[in-house]
Amino acid sequence: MQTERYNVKLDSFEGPLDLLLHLIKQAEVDIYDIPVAQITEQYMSYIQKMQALELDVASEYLVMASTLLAIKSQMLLPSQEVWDDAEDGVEEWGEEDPREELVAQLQTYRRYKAVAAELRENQANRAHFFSKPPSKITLGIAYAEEPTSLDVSLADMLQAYENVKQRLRLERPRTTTVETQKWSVEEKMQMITSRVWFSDQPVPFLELYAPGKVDEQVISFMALLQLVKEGHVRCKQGGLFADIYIEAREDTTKHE
Amino acid sequence: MNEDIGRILETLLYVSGDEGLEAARAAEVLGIDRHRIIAELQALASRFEDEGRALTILQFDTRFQMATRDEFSTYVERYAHPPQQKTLSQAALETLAIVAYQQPVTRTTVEEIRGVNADHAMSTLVGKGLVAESGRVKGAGRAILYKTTARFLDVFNLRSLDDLPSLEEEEPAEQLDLFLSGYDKEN
Amino acid sequence: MNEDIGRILETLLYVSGDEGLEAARAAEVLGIDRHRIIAELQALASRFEDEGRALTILQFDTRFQMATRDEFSTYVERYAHPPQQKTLSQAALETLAIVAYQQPVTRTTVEEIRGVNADHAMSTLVGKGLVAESGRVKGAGRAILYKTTARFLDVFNLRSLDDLPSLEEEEPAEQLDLFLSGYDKEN
Repeated sequence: MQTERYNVKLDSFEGPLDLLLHLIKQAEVDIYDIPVAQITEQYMSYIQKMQALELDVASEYLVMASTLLAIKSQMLLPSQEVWDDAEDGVEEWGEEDPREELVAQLQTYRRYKAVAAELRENQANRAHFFSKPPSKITLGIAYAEEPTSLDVSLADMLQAYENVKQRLRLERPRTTTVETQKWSVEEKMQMITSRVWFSDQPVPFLELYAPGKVDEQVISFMALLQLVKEGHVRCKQGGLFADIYIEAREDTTKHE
Repeated sequence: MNEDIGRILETLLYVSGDEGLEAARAAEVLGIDRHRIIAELQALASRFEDEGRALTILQFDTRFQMATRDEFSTYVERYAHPPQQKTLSQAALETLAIVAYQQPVTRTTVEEIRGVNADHAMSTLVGKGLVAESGRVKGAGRAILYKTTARFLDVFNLRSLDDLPSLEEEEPAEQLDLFLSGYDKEN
Repeated sequence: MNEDIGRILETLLYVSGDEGLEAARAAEVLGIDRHRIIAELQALASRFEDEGRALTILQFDTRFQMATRDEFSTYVERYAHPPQQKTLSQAALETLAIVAYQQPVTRTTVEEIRGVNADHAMSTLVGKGLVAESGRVKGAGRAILYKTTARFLDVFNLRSLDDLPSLEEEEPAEQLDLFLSGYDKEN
């Protein structure tokens, strides 16, 4: 199973939805009843593998990662204790399945993906029909008249040229290096671990966030989850919506 | 007379070749109503089928095109070595599918459905003449709207946009459908 | 079988169009003796006459050509000579702009720049006398080169080609575009 997953070309996905559909299909689970914890874990491991191979992980993948984590945490809450007071400005989700929106998104995308496959087939079939180029027609004397005047301006032509150049510019492969992300999950894990270890008291979760940098925030969150999972740190929360604090676990060795 | 209209249309179809014959243009040439021309061209196309003609007539919306039959494609390929058609990337194809069903549509909508940026895919499609701008959204952003072109129908062998495969939710057989989707393009 | 040979030959005749089908070439494609091919093509030609087909098959020595009939020539000419349009299509304008700035230039170069076929646009421009052939590329392909005409200068009110507005390189704008467009992962 594990090796099978490694065999999949990591950059062959069209985006986070495509990757998710692949994971759901591979896990042979119902799209209407996605085991979020399992799929999220596999999704994260893909992202990490992509990063380990130094593939650019587009921000869309990271945004989806945080969506998955959000759904996962919502599903952990007992459904009886659903918040129905909107006092805190917290969005109510009542009896709704937190997966609903994502499932709808996946279904829509899957439909278009299926249609795209049909279109590809159509294109291949069309290639079996051939037509000749238009015939060259020599016109009789009656038609060899003076050309009539044309109602076009130089501006029209220049605008047309601009359009072509604009199109070319969009099509040309981009060579500019775009800085996608400064941190890898591993680096963040190291950073969080040392921050926590050298602190006498639990570190507020929010302190680990670089304000305003969504990518980095997602990475921080993923790193933290990984640390919790591996048992290096522990999270504490006084109550619902209270700040989360992170502390080192005494029973583990120092993570340098 | 009726017989002659058919023969004239066949002549024009031959002359226009891969450019195809636009019904409106044929209507001008023959001095006959455009709808009548379309009916005559469709009648001619069925006659070609009934008589088992060597050639066939394809319809793309209001444009008709004389073409060889797929059963003889190997001979044509041997004779002419036609250039291989470049296939579209998966990204472009998915973008095209969304434009086809949702048109007119903005790039943002396409991006919401695919979950990824569609900048490059869209400009590829515009560059290949499969998709064209068709105005702008009213209001603040004035985002560009896109629609498919006449050429799109030709390249994907569709008589009209109504010919697009249905986009309905496939119920239990969906996994199988997806798997077999290449084969059941008939309806 | 005999029936199919006829249908394949009709297919090849159609595909070869104005160039015509050389019996020897058809013999290679079908893997059949050349004399047999000539006999089959002649039989096909008489069948076209007997059936009163819209098209006819002409023989020039060992070359056969599908052609329209004299009786419909007025329609063909009317088709080939659309009422003079006073404006140019976007495709024609783009093609004209490329020819104007890059001349002399081949159709292939224009197609590479525009990303779409320029066959029709170029013949429109030649037809309107805005562009003319100006020789051929040296070497293998010997593709036709095109340049603008005196009429082009006249229509656009230019004294000479030097009068064409110069095109500045817009490097800074491009950088900005890149900056704003975000990064796209498609190819």
